[in-house]
Amino acid sequence: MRELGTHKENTWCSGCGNFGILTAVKKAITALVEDNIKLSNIAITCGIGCHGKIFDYLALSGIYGLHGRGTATAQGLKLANPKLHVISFGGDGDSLGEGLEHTLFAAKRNMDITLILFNNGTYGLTTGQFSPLSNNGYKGLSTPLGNIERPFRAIPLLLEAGASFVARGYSAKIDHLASLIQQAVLHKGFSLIEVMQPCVSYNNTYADLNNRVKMLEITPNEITQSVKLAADPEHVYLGIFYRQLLPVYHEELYQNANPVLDSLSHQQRLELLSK
Amino acid sequence: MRELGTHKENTWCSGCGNFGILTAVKKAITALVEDNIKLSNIAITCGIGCHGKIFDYLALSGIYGLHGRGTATAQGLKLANPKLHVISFGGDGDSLGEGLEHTLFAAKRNMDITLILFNNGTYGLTTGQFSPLSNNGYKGLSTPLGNIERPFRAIPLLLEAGASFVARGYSAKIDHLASLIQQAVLHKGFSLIEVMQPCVSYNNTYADLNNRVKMLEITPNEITQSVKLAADPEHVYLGIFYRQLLPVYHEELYQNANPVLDSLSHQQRLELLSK
Amino acid sequence: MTLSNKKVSSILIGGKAGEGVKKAAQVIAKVLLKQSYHVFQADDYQSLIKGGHNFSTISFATEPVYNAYNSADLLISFDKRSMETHWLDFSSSKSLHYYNDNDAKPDITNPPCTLIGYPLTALMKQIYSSPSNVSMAAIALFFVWMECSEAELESTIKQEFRYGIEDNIRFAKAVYRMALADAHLISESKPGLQANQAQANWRLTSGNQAIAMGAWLAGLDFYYGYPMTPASSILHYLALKMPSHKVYAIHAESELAVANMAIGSVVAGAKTAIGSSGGGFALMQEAFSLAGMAEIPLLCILVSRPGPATGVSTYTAQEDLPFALNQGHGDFTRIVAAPDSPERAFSLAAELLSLAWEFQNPVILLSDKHLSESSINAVFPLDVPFFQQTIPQQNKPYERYAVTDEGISPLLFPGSDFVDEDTVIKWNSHEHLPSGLRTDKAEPMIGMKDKRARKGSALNEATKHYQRIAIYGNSGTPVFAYGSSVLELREAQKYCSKPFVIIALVYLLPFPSEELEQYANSQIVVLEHSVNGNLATYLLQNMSLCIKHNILRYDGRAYDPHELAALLEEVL
Amino acid sequence: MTLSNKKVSSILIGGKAGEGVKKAAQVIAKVLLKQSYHVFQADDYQSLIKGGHNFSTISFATEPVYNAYNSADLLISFDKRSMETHWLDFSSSKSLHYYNDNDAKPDITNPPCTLIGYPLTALMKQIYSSPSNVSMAAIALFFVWMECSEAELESTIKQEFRYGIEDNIRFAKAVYRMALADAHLISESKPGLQANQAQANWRLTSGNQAIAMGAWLAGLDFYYGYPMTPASSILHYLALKMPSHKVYAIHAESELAVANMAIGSVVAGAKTAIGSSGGGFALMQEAFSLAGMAEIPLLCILVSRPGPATGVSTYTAQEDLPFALNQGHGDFTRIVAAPDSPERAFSLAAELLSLAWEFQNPVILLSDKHLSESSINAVFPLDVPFFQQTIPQQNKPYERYAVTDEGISPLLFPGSDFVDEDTVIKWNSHEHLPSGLRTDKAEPMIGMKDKRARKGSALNEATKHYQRIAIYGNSGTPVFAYGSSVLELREAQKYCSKPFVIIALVYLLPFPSEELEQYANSQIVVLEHSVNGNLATYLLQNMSLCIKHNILRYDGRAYDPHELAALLEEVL
Ligand SMILES: Cc1ncc(C[n+]2csc(CCOP(=O)(O)OP(=O)(O)O)c2C)c(N)n1
Ligand SMILES: Cc1ncc(C[n+]2csc(CCOP(=O)(O)OP(=O)(O)O)c2C)c(N)n1
Ligand code: SF4
Ligand code: SF4
Ligand SMILES: [Mg+2]
Ligand SMILES: [Mg+2]
Repeated sequence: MRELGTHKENTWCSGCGNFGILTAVKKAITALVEDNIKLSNIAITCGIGCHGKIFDYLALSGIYGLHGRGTATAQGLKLANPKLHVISFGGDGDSLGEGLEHTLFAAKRNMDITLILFNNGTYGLTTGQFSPLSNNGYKGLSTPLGNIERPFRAIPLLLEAGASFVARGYSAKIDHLASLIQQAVLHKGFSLIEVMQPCVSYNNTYADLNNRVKMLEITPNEITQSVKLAADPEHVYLGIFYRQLLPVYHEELYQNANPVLDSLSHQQRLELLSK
Repeated sequence: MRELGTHKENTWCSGCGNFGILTAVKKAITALVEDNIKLSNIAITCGIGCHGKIFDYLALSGIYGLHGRGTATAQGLKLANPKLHVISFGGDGDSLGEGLEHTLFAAKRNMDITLILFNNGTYGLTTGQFSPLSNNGYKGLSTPLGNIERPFRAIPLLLEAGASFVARGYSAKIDHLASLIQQAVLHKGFSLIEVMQPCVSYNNTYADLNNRVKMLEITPNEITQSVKLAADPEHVYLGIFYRQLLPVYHEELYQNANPVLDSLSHQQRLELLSK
Repeated sequence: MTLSNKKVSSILIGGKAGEGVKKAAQVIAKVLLKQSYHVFQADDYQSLIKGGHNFSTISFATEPVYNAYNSADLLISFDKRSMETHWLDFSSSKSLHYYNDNDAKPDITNPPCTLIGYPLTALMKQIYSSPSNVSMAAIALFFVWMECSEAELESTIKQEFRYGIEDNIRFAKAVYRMALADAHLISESKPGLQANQAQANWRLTSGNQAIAMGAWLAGLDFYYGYPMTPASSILHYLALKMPSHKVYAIHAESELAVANMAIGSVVAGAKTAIGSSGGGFALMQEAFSLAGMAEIPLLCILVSRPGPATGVSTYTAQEDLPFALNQGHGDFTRIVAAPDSPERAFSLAAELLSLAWEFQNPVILLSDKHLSESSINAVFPLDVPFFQQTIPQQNKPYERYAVTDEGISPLLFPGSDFVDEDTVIKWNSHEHLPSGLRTDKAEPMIGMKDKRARKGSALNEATKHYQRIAIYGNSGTPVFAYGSSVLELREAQKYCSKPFVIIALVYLLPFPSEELEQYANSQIVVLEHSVNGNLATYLLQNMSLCIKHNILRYDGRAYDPHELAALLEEVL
Repeated sequence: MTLSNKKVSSILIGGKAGEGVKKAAQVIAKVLLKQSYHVFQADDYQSLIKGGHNFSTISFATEPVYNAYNSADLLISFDKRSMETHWLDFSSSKSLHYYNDNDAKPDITNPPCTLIGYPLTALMKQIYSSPSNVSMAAIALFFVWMECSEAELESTIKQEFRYGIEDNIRFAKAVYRMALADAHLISESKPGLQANQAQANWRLTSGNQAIAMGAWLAGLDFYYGYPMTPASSILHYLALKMPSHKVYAIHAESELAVANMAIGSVVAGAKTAIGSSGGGFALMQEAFSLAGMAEIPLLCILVSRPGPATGVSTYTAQEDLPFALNQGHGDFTRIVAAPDSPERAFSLAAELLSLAWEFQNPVILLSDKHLSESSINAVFPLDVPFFQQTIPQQNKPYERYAVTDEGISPLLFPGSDFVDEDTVIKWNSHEHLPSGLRTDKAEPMIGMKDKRARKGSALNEATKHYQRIAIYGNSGTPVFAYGSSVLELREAQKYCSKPFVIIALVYLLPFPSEELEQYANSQIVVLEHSVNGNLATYLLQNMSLCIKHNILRYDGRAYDPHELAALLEEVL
């Protein structure tokens, strides 16, 4: 298989959790290729933030989108050509702040894309302001006295919105994360992977995470159980919290058609119009 | 007490659930005035839609805002002058589609405002397209073959986001609704009232609702119970699903200060700057 | 029927929202069109669903009609409000006014027109078991007035309505017979027009339908929209065509979603358009700028209504010109063009979509409510461009933003059959290298900005292959306008005693300097629907002109042709 | 020290992001400022948090310095990349270049400057128990170069740093002593400037800080923002001032929230500002239009960076002029003004906020990264306007949009002490009646649009009370510019052998025609940071001029004064 990296200088802080995610993504892609998925049928999108830089470090096609809009762009890609396996990389500010609506609607629609959510609990790239997932009390340049909001809970929120595959990984558990990504991409429907990602510069959670992570033993059958485990106050559970097969948007829209590949020719259009 | 109505011609369809809501709002305001709340300390906002027209039919101060942004505007009002009791009227398209992010963030912040959500399961004003709360299969001009999405569940979603008071009323049960509104306004923190509102022109749910509504007997203690009841497949429960006192945003920000009333004078600013 | 001295006849139907005023007008317009009359149908409605006051006008003639008339020959009022409004405003002694005399009898001794009331409400109560439909009465009365047969009435109703057909026909026939009995009273108002030869390829088409179909013929695969009057009907129309025409019309959660989903679809190779009115378009600006940066071909349709903000949602305006010309932040090439008729809406949508693809750039089609929602008997010009994607010569490695002399880089799409495993196609919202990888270095920044600027110049040049201005009339003062104002002028031209030439700006950006050179330093008149005189300002900013008069109208309404002709006589 | 022939000295510090380059430069600038030097500090950084390559420049002199220089007298490199970049690009034989010789020794025999390496990394390893801070070395080396004492070094560090003070001082002193021993090698590079008299009221102030403080002095109560470089520091600065200055800085969930929350706060009576860069500003357009319609006073700050789209986030540009001039859909009056210095940023923010309130209209302050993020020794002009809300004569009933001759309606706020129970204050995003109730009728539409237009004219007139253009220089070709380009020109003016007059457009909209009349038909030069020459186009659209040359730079970087002077010599 060809190289999945690019020659672009990596500008993440050394020690950043993003490196682990990048490695896991490459592993997952390699595994997917072994599953007979073609690299030319993978498309990636992202928002703007440290997370978004992964776009430059992966030799995969796609679009480096706008802050908060990666999930919308991903949906457009999938709809136009459902052959594509679309992976969207989102930051917590990106996907649950600026772009919250697109994330929830993608889940609501059960759009067949994968969102990898880089949860570092901060706006890394813009120098560490609080994010929708930052803890109450978090100090950043826009909240020098501490964040007065309470964080969203990514997994319960996305479950409520309608996500049909929801998992959590940890950037330091690369093989586990890679396997989650692989499964998420193969899942037919909207899949979310919340990745716990320490930001060494603004929110270094390694110690806390290393203490608190715990593997889920099984994927719960009951959604209330998924929520409970995902929101466990003591442990940060890793694994798949929920997985269900539900109708996917593009098939509800046009079954097995492929809008781009089956697009009507000029001649066909002329004929239809002259009828 | 002075008249709460205006001379503006009412342009809702006859039979529309909005009439009941208007009456309930007036009743609630009357009751609030009896609770010693001054009319001059009430401010209203709304989005654009049939629901928004309530702004013109109420002789109360405020701003008729943009589609989807009523809740954001409401938050700005409250923050500037916390003496104000701010009530925001939102449509389902408005508050859970175009403006979803503001609604969820207002809840997350436990902003001390009240959102009255007109759930008619359609975009009334723009001629009945499907809304984020429309059922799967709903036919409208943008979905002539039927809505292929599944609806959000307003109450569970807002609860997950952090709302501290969540209730459901029915436009045809005016006294009950009025009492919910009164309690919501008095509640310190973010309060949501989902109002089941039949749209006689595009989504006439009277028969279904009249069949299925049922009064909640008590407000559950457990949030999982609230969610379960709110999402009951058989009954449309009415009443208060959840109520809790949590720190409110404006007090976390500036305790008992009042930014507008305590605004520093020119002289004070000059002195402070020259220090 | 004989050819009378009246060239254009008009029918006006008024009633409450929800009573089917617009639908009745549409049916009538279609009947006229089948009889080979040229028609113009305009709908005046409010932002409400039932009640209030709506009215529709159909003006028709044996020659093209470019606008609707206020003064009607046949008026049909379903309710008191309509009766009083139209009767007082628009009636002449030759008009015939049918009204629903169950609603309210006019309290006047010398009506200014022939006034005939029928007990429509009572009749409906008698006849209908299903929900009643007063609009049938309008159709029936029209049939009497036009001397069409009862059989034709029946078949028309069968063809045009889906529900409650039986009752509808019974009611229509009852009205028809009642009116037929009074036929001797109405002769003066009759159209007295001779029909032309039948025109097989005419369709009753609104501006929005023409935009939709023009873009579709040029290859449109996806339309993303979020309802907003007066752009919504593009979404609705394409949603209806979805199964038959393989075009996908998606109503997304917001205009932000609309624009960004659309961009995603383009990246996957779909020809895509988006549309909204001012408020929703404003929300698409960041994505519009992304389309400029990432070189995304995208057709963006802006249908104006009075602003600012929510403004007046169901009326017409041309206030968005400066906004349209300057969409999005940052330096890139903008193209803005405005159709001056439904036919042009068709060809322009096709042209613009093709230009967008040829030059990988967003483009704006600027319309307004009056043009987009009025209908005429259009003939679609089918010889419009169709951008045929060719498989690019693949330099290895493929570079999405390869620097070329003309500034245009080869296009490839992930998932397409021409893409091999080694090809990496990267689009980017940041400034980037030819490979599509991000950069913040000075030299590549300059290189890429220069490349886009070269492409922009070529794109501007390419617009010259199309008709960038249209000229109507032979002599007299030039009157400049764009959009539906051109239609207003063309109809007024029939009546104005002072000659004038209409200069319609079809392409607004790039400014069609070459074509307009002939008018340099002329004394001109400008007509537009804005307070600020945006078009006049824009013209003055781009060429030397003497503006004798800037006709500004900003009450959301279109001019009546006679009213405008009189006004022009004053200022020409 | 003696006054040398060199008027301006420069210090350049380079290293990785996260090494404290900018902070070191700030400390140095403050020390210089205390010694009454005029300073200009500019920071060049990338969109990354650690690593990469950042550098800061401090240029200083005994007379005002308007821009930073590329050619440094003192260079300090923390790493190899910095050393190589700056050494090759900017060194002269008189430069002194300190470098970290643990990172890499330059492989060259005849260095172009005095080159001295110290083992900074090794030293840090020895000294620090806490996280090390290489930026101390820069401060220490600067102290040696400036012949300041070790005691001053110690007190400076104590004052400017909060964490790890002990280790920092030990490390700084070690470097200081090492360099002192080599002091004999460095004399040639020394600044040799005579300090002025102490200036008590100088502050080291960035453009963004000045904007924040100017608006605050004019009464700012709320600032809503969402982080976006280069506007973020307004949010950060005001957030810090929150407890002491009673100004509330809110980081909301998006720019849409920012703008609409801000409007809510204005409706409750709070003086409010919002800010962003192009992409975020684009998202505020719909709300901006609402502010136009509902007559919301709102100060909107747009700090430009290279576009389109995400563009290049940490560099400078002036590409957003047409976008800024035409914000929002629909007809209403726009005001756009651009500070030409940090002091002007202060006064303009105050002026604009006051104008906004006086005329109940949104206003735009347009800045750019180079102006907003560079710092100088500013003196705040305190005599700026302060709009004092008077309790309006209350006609009963109160009408939010009462039609008046000047078009300005009385302002009242719900919840204010002056509002009684009967007063209803309705603001509206739709077209409305004087009462604030919505309308779609023709006549009230016209009335309200005319009222706003009258108000707009008065607002345009009122700008004439302020300094709408600034002129620098006495004779020679006029060179037009705005924003930070004016700073570039002012510094270049010191070196250009051909005289020129700088015409700084402070107010861009309304176009300051009266003030500029004197230049009608002149041969001018225009300097701007854009590809399209937006300023030149705008000038030509609004007056008759002959543009001899349009200097365009679009690589995100500011000009070096000498480089620009040389360029001007060519084109003047
Ligand atoms: C419309 C818009 N607003 C603001 C920004 C500036 N911005 C860039 S990244 C970012 C936040 C990044 O936070 P997150 O999404 O959590 O990503 P991280 O850097 O933490 O990976 C912001 C606010 C932008 N690029 N566009
Ligand atoms: C930015 C923007 N987009 C679209 C619209 C058009 N619009 C007005 S109301 C509405 C939807 C109304 O639906 P909902 O919020 O459910 O209110 P309802 O009419 O059902 O009460 C839309 C799309 C608008 N006014 N502004
Ligand atoms: S700032 Fe944080 S998230 Fe960004 S690269 Fe550095 S460690 Fe990673
Ligand atoms: S359209 Fe529906 S929601 Fe709107 S007024 Fe009519 S019944 Fe009510
Ligand atoms: Mg983050
Ligand atoms: Mg609704």
